[in-house]
Amino acid sequence: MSENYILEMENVTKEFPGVKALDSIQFKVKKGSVHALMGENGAGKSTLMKIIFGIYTPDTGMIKFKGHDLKVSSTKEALKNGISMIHQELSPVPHMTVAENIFLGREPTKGKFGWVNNKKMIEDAKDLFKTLNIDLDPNSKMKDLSIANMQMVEIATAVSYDADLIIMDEPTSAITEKEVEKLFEIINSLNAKGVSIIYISHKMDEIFRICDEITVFRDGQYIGTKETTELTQDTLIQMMVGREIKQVFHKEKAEIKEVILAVSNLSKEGKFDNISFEVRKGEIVGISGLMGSGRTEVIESIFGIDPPDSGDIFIHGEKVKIKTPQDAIKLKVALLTEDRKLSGAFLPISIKENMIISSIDQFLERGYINKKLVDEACNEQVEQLNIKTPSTDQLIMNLSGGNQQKVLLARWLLNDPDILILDEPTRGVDVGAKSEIHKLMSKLAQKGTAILMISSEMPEVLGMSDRVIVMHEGNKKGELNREEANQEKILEMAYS
Amino acid sequence: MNNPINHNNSVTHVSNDKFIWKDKVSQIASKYGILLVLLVMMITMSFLSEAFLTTQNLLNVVRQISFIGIVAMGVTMVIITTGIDLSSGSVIALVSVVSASFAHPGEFSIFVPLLIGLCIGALAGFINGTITAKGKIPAFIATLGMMIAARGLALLYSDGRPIPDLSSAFLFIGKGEILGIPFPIIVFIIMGIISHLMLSKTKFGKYTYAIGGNEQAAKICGINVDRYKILIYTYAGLLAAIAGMMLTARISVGQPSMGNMFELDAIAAAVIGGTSLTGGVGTIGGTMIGALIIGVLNNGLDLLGVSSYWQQILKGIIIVSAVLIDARKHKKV
Amino acid sequence: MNNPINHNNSVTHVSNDKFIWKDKVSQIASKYGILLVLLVMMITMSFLSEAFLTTQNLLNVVRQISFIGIVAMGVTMVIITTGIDLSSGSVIALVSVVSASFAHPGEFSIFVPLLIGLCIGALAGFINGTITAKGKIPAFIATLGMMIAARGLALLYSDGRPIPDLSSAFLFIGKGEILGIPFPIIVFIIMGIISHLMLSKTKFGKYTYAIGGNEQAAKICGINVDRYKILIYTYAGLLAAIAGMMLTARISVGQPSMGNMFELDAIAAAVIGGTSLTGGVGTIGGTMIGALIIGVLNNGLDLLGVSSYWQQILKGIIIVSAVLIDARKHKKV
Amino acid sequence: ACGSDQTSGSKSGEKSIVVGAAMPVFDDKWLSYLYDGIKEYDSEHDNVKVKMVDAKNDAGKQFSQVETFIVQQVDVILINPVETDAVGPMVDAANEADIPVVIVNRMPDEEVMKKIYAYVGSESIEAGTIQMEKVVELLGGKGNVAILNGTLGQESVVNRTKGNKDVLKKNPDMKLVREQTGDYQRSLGMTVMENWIQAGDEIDAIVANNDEMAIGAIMALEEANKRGDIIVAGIDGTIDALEYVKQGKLNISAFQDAYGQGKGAIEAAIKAVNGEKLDNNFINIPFELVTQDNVDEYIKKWEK
Ligand SMILES: Nc1ncnc2c1ncn2[C@@H]1O[C@H](COP(=O)(O)OP(=O)(O)OP(=O)(O)O)[C@@H](O)[C@H]1O
Ligand SMILES: Nc1ncnc2c1ncn2[C@@H]1O[C@H](COP(=O)(O)OP(=O)(O)OP(=O)(O)O)[C@@H](O)[C@H]1O
Ligand SMILES: [Mg+2]
Ligand SMILES: [Mg+2]
Repeated sequence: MSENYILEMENVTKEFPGVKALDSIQFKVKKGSVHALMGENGAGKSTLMKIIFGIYTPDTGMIKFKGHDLKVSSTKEALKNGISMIHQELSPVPHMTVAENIFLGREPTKGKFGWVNNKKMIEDAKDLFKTLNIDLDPNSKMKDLSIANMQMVEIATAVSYDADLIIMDEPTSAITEKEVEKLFEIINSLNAKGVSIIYISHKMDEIFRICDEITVFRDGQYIGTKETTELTQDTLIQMMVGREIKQVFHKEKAEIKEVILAVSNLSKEGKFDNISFEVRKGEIVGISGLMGSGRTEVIESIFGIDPPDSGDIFIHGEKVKIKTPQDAIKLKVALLTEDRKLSGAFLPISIKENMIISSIDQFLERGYINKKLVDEACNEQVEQLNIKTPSTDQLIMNLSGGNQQKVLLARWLLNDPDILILDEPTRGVDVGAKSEIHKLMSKLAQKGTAILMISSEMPEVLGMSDRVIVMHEGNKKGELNREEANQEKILEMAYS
Repeated sequence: MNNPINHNNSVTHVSNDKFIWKDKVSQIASKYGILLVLLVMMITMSFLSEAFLTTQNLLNVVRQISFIGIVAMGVTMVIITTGIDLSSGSVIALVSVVSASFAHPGEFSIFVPLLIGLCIGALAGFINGTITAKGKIPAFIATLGMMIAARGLALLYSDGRPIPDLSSAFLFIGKGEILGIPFPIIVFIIMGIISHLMLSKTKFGKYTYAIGGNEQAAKICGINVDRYKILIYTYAGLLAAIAGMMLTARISVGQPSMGNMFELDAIAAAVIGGTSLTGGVGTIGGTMIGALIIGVLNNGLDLLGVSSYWQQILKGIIIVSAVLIDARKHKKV
Repeated sequence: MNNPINHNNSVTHVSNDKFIWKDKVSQIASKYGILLVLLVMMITMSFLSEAFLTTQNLLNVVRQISFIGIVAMGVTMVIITTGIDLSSGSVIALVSVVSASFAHPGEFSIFVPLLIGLCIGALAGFINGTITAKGKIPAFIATLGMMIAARGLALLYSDGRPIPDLSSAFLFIGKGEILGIPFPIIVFIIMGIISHLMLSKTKFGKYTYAIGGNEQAAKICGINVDRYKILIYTYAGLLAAIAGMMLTARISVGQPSMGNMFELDAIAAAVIGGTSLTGGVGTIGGTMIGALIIGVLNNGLDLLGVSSYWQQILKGIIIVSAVLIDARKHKKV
Repeated sequence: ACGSDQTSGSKSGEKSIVVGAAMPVFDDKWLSYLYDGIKEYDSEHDNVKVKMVDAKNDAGKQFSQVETFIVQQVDVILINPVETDAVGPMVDAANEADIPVVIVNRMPDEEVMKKIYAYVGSESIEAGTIQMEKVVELLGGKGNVAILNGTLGQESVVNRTKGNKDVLKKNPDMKLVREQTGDYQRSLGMTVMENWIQAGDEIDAIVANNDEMAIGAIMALEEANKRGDIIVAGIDGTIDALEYVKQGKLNISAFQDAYGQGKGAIEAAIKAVNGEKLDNNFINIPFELVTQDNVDEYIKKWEK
C-alpha cells in the first residue's frame, strides 16, 4: 500500500534540552490529499514539520517520501525533493522587496555574468499573484507590509515552488476570512493537480472544511489518524486534549455597569477617521473588520503608541491625554499586541522576566526585586493559563507559539488593568488554551474589567462579544448588539 | 499544587536520568563555560611559570585589569541595550587631565577633583546617551564622535602635556592599599557587586535587558526607553571616570594620551564574557571573567618572556580560541 | 520609530496628493540625504577657503580617501551581513611589509609582490570568515583576534622596521597617474563600480542582503549562508590588500605600523553612508560618500588651519551632526 | 599665535611668510616642547605665520597634509616625519612645486638629505648608543639588561633600540634578558615591570626607549620594594624625568633639546624662504647624557 502515500514517517523522535518534543511518532500522508495535523500548543507539530523540511534532524526514525528513504539535512534538499513549507513564524527579509523575498535562493539570471534579472523576477511575481488572486505590489519592501500581507507572500512563495508536498503550518493565523477563502481556493486547485498538503491550524471550522484526514498528536506522542468524516468537533477535541471540552465559548453573564472607556471622533490622517465608541465595566466589545481596516491602528492610538491627530479619549468620564504607552498603563489600560515577535516577546529573556516587565513596581522591595514575590506571581499565571514549560527560567524563545502568547497575556494580567485591549488574543492558540483564555476573559469581565477585543475569527467575535463594532477602511461602519450580531450582518458591513 | 511548574511539565514525562543529566551539563557549561576557559588558562600558566600562582602576582593581574574591568561593566550594560561605547578611552583621558589639574597638593580638598572627574564622565555619558536615544542615530556614530572630541578636549585642556604633582590623598585611589589589597581592586570588586545587583535585581536592570531584547516591545510595556538609555550611558561614563581617576593616581600623572584603545579592550572583555552584540544578553560576572582572561593572558605572556611580536600573535589566537571553546560548549545537541 | 508595528507610508486608501508628495520627499531625502550633507559641506568649505575648490585639491581629497574608501567597501558588505571587520588596518600592515619585501627593484616581476599581497589579504579575510561562519562566534571577536595577530605578524616579519627601496613599477600603483588622474583614484572608482554591481546586480549581492536581513530566512531558502559569509570576508580582505599595497607604494615604504585605526575610519565611512550595523541595509555609493565626507572634513580643517586639538573636537561634532541631519531627514512625518 | 584662523595666502601690508609644519603626533609630551619652540617664534614675529598639522602617527596622512600645504602654496614646509623612510615622496612633491623643505627631529636617509634645505636635530640611534654606553659603564661591562620598547614599528623605537643593541654586541658580558613593549606609556611600562618582577629574573638594568616608561618601571620597582641598585635609563629628559634624576631614582636620561630643535627648525625655514645658503644642511642638535651630576643644568633649561 506504500505507493498510496507520498510521505511515511515511523518512530521519529526528537529531543531538545529538557523537552522530548517528539516521542517515536508515526505520520502518513496520502498522495493528493489534504492532511490535517492537530494538537495542542507544544504537541510537536511544528517540530515534525521542521524535520520533514530539513531544518531539524531527528534523533531516530524512518522517513519515506514518494516511496524512497528521505534523508534531508538541509532545506535546500527538501526544496529540491519537491517539499515546500509555509512557516508558522513569519520570516521575511524586511529590507528586500516582495519579489526578492519570493525568489530568494532561485533568482532568475541573464547574460553570461549571471546578473540577476530583476525585471523577470517582478514579472514572475506579478504572474504568480495573478494566478493566486492576490493583490500586492511585488516592488514594495517587505517591512512595509501588514502581517497579513506578509502571510500572503509566504503562501505565494510556498506555492511557487511547484512542490509535490506543501506544508502549511498555521497559514491562516494572521489573515481574515477573505484571505482564508483565497487560500482555500488555492488549496483546491493544488489538490486538483495532485499536490499533497499538510495543514496545521487551531481553527476547527477550517479543518472540517478542507481536510481529508486528520492526525492528532498530544505532548509529543502520536494519538491517531482518522478520516475527517469519522470525527466531529467534540470527538476531535477529545483526541487532542485527552478529556472532554464541551462548550467552546465560555461566555458568562457579567454585570455591565458604567462606561469606563469612551473615545469620540478619533482621527488619524491616512489611518482612520472619526471613530467613536464606548466600553463599559464588565463588557466585552469586539472589533471586527477586514484586514487593513484600521482596527489595530485605532487601539494603538488609544494606547499612546501612535497618538491620534484629533479626537478625545475619556476614562472614567474624565478626558485624558495619552501620549505614550506609559500614560496608558498609568491609567490602568493594557494592550496585548497582535504581533508577538515584533512588539510582544523579549526573545532572549526568560519567561519570568517577560511576565513581570510591565508590572515590575509591585515586586520591588526597598528597590530590589523580590524573587519570591515574582516566583509566586509567575507560577500562579503559569498554572492559571496552563503554560507548558519546564520552568519559568526558560527563555521565552524556546516555547511553542501558543505558549508564548499565554505568557504575554499573563504579563498584562499581572498589571490588573481596568481596561484590557486584546489584539487577536488567541492567534495561534490551541482549542484548550483558547477556551481557557475565553474563560479568563469572562472571569475578568465579571470582576468588572472592560475588554476591547480585535479578532479576525468570526466565531470568537460572535461567541465572546457583548457588542461588536465593525470597521471598514478606517471608518466605523456600525455597531451590533450580541443578540443582533451574526456572521452575515458583520460581513455585509465589513465589505460595504 | 504548590509547584505548578513541575505539574505542567508534562513534556518531560520521559524524565529519565540521562535526560536530566544532559540538561544539567549543558546548563553548567553555558553558564560557566568562559569561567572554565579562565581556569584552564590559569592552570596551564601555573605549570608554565612558577611565578604565576603567587599572591603578589595574582594581585598584580587583578590590579592591572581592574581599570579596564570597571570600564567594561558600563560597556556591558550599553551593549546589552544593543548599543556600543567607543568613547571610554577618550573620556578616561579627559577625566585624567581635568581631575589631575585640581589635585595638586594643598590646593583643593580631595573631593573637588573626584567630584569634577565624576561629573565629566557622567556628562560625557549623558551626551552619548542623549544623542543616541533622542537623536535616533547609531550609538557607534554618537560615541565615535565623543571618542574623537573628548580626546581633542583632553589635549586642548592640557596643551598635550601630562599634569604631574598630585596630592597624596588623590594618589591613594590608585596606589593605596587597604588590608594589603590594592585600592583599585577593592573598587573593582565593589563596582562589580553594585553593577551586578543593578543589572540582576533592580527594575533598571530588567529594563536594560528588555530594551536590548526588543525595544519596540519595551516601549509598549511602558518603559521610558530613552530615559533608561540615557541613564545607562551616563552610568558607563561614570565608571569610565572612576577608572580614569584611579589610573591617573596609579601612574601619578594626568595624561591626555591615557586610555588609548581602552574601548576596544573593554568591549572585548564584555564579549569574551558572553555579552551579545545583538543585545539582550550579558552579565557583569561574565564581563569580569572576560577582563581577567585578558589580564591573565597579558601577564602570562610577559612572565614567560614571549617577545612582543609573538605576544601579539598569540594573544590574537588565544582570544579567538577562548571564545571558540566557549561557543562549542553552548552548541545545541 | 514611534510606531512599533510596521504599517508604513504606503497607506494607500487615503491617497490624496499631499500624501504622495510627502512620501516622495522623504524617499529622496532618505536616498540622497547624506549626499546633500556632503554637498553642503563642500559648498561651505569653498566659501571658507579659496584653495578648496581647485582641481588639485579635489584630486588630493579623493586620493587621500581612496585607500579608506576601498577598504570601506568590503567593510560595508561585511556589515550588511550583521558582521564587522576590525582587522582591516592590521591586514593592510601585513600586506604592506610582505609585498614591499618582494618589491625591491630588479628582484622579482611586479606581479610577484602584487599576487602575494592579494593572497595574504584574501587569506586573512578567509580566516575571518571561516571562524565567524563555521565557529559561530561573533565577528567582533574573530576579527579582533585577526587585528591583534596580523599586526604581530607584520611586526615579526619586518622586525618592526620599515621596508624601503621599492621598484618603480610597484611605486606606480601608489604614485602613478593616468591621464592626470592618480592611480589610487582610478582603482577606487573601478572597485566602487565592481563592488556596487556585485551588491546590486548579482546573486552574491542579493544573498548578502538576505543574510543580513534575516539569516534564518536565508538558510531556509537554501542559501549556503556559511559559504557566502566566507566569500564576503575574503573579498573584504582582498580589498584591504589592494588598499595596503597602494598605500605602501604611495609612501614608498612598507610599514608594520601602517593602517593604524583604519578599521574605525572604514566602519565610520560605511555607517555615515547609511549602512546599518543591525544588518540588511547599505550601499556602496553611500559608503563612498561617507568616505568623501571624512576626507573633506580632514582636508577642510587642515586648509582652514584649525589647530589640531580643535580639529579633533570639531571633527567629532561634525560627524555626529552629519548623521543627525541625515537621520532627521529620514524621520517619518 | 600658531594656526589662528587666517586663511591661505598673504594679508594686506607686508608680505608675511607662511610656514606649513607637518608634525607627527600632538599628544606626545616631548614633542610638545618642540612645537613650543616653533610656536614661540611664530608669535614673536608678526610676519611669520605657522600652520601646524597633526598626522596622528600616520605616514599616509602626513603625506596628504603636505599635499594640502602645496595646494595652499605655503612658502616653506617643515616636516617632522612620522616615518623617515616615507618622507622622500613628500620632499619630491614639494620640490616640484618649488617649495623648500626643512626636516626636523627625525633624520632622513642620505638620498633625501640631498634634496632638502636642512635637517635640524640629531640621530635617534645616537640616543640609544649613549644611553646604553653609560649603562655599560655603570655596570662595569657586565650584567643583565631588559629593554622597554616604545610603540612597535615607530622609527624612534627601531633606532633607539638598535643603538642599545649595537652597544650590547660590543660588550660580550652584557646580556639582554628581556625585551617587551610598553607602548611609550607610563602605565604600560609599570605593568610590564610588575610582570618582570614576578617572573623573578635577575635584572641589573632597565633601559627604556623613553622616560615615561622608565618612570613607570621605577614606580613598579619601588612598589615591590625591589628598587635596590637596579639601573634605570630613559631618553628625552622631560621635566618629570629630570626630577627623578635629581632624586637619584632615574639613573640616566638622554636629553634632547626639543625647544632648541623647534626653534632651530623654524629659523632654518625662514632662512630657506629668504634664500640664504647653508654650508652644511645637517644642523646638529645632539643628544646629551643626563645624570645626577649634571641634572641641574638641564633643569635650568626648562625653567627659562
Ligand atoms: N529549539 C527548541 N529548543 C527547545 N525546545 C523546543 C525548541 N523547539 C521546540 N521546542 C519545544 O518542543 C515542543 C514542541 O514544540 P512545537 O513548536 O513543535 O509545538 P507545536 O505543536 O507546533 O505548537 P503550536 O501549536 O503552539 O505551534 C514544545 O514544548 C517546545 O517548547
Ligand atoms: N493592501 C494593503 N496594502 C498595503 N498596506 C496595507 C494593505 N492592507 C493593510 N495594509 C496596512 O495595514 C494597516 C492597517 O492595518 P491594521 O493592522 O490597522 O488593520 P487591522 O484591521 O487591524 O488588520 P489586521 O487584521 O491586519 O490586524 C494600513 O495602515 C496599512 O499600512
Ligand atoms: Mg507550531
Ligand atoms: Mg490588526
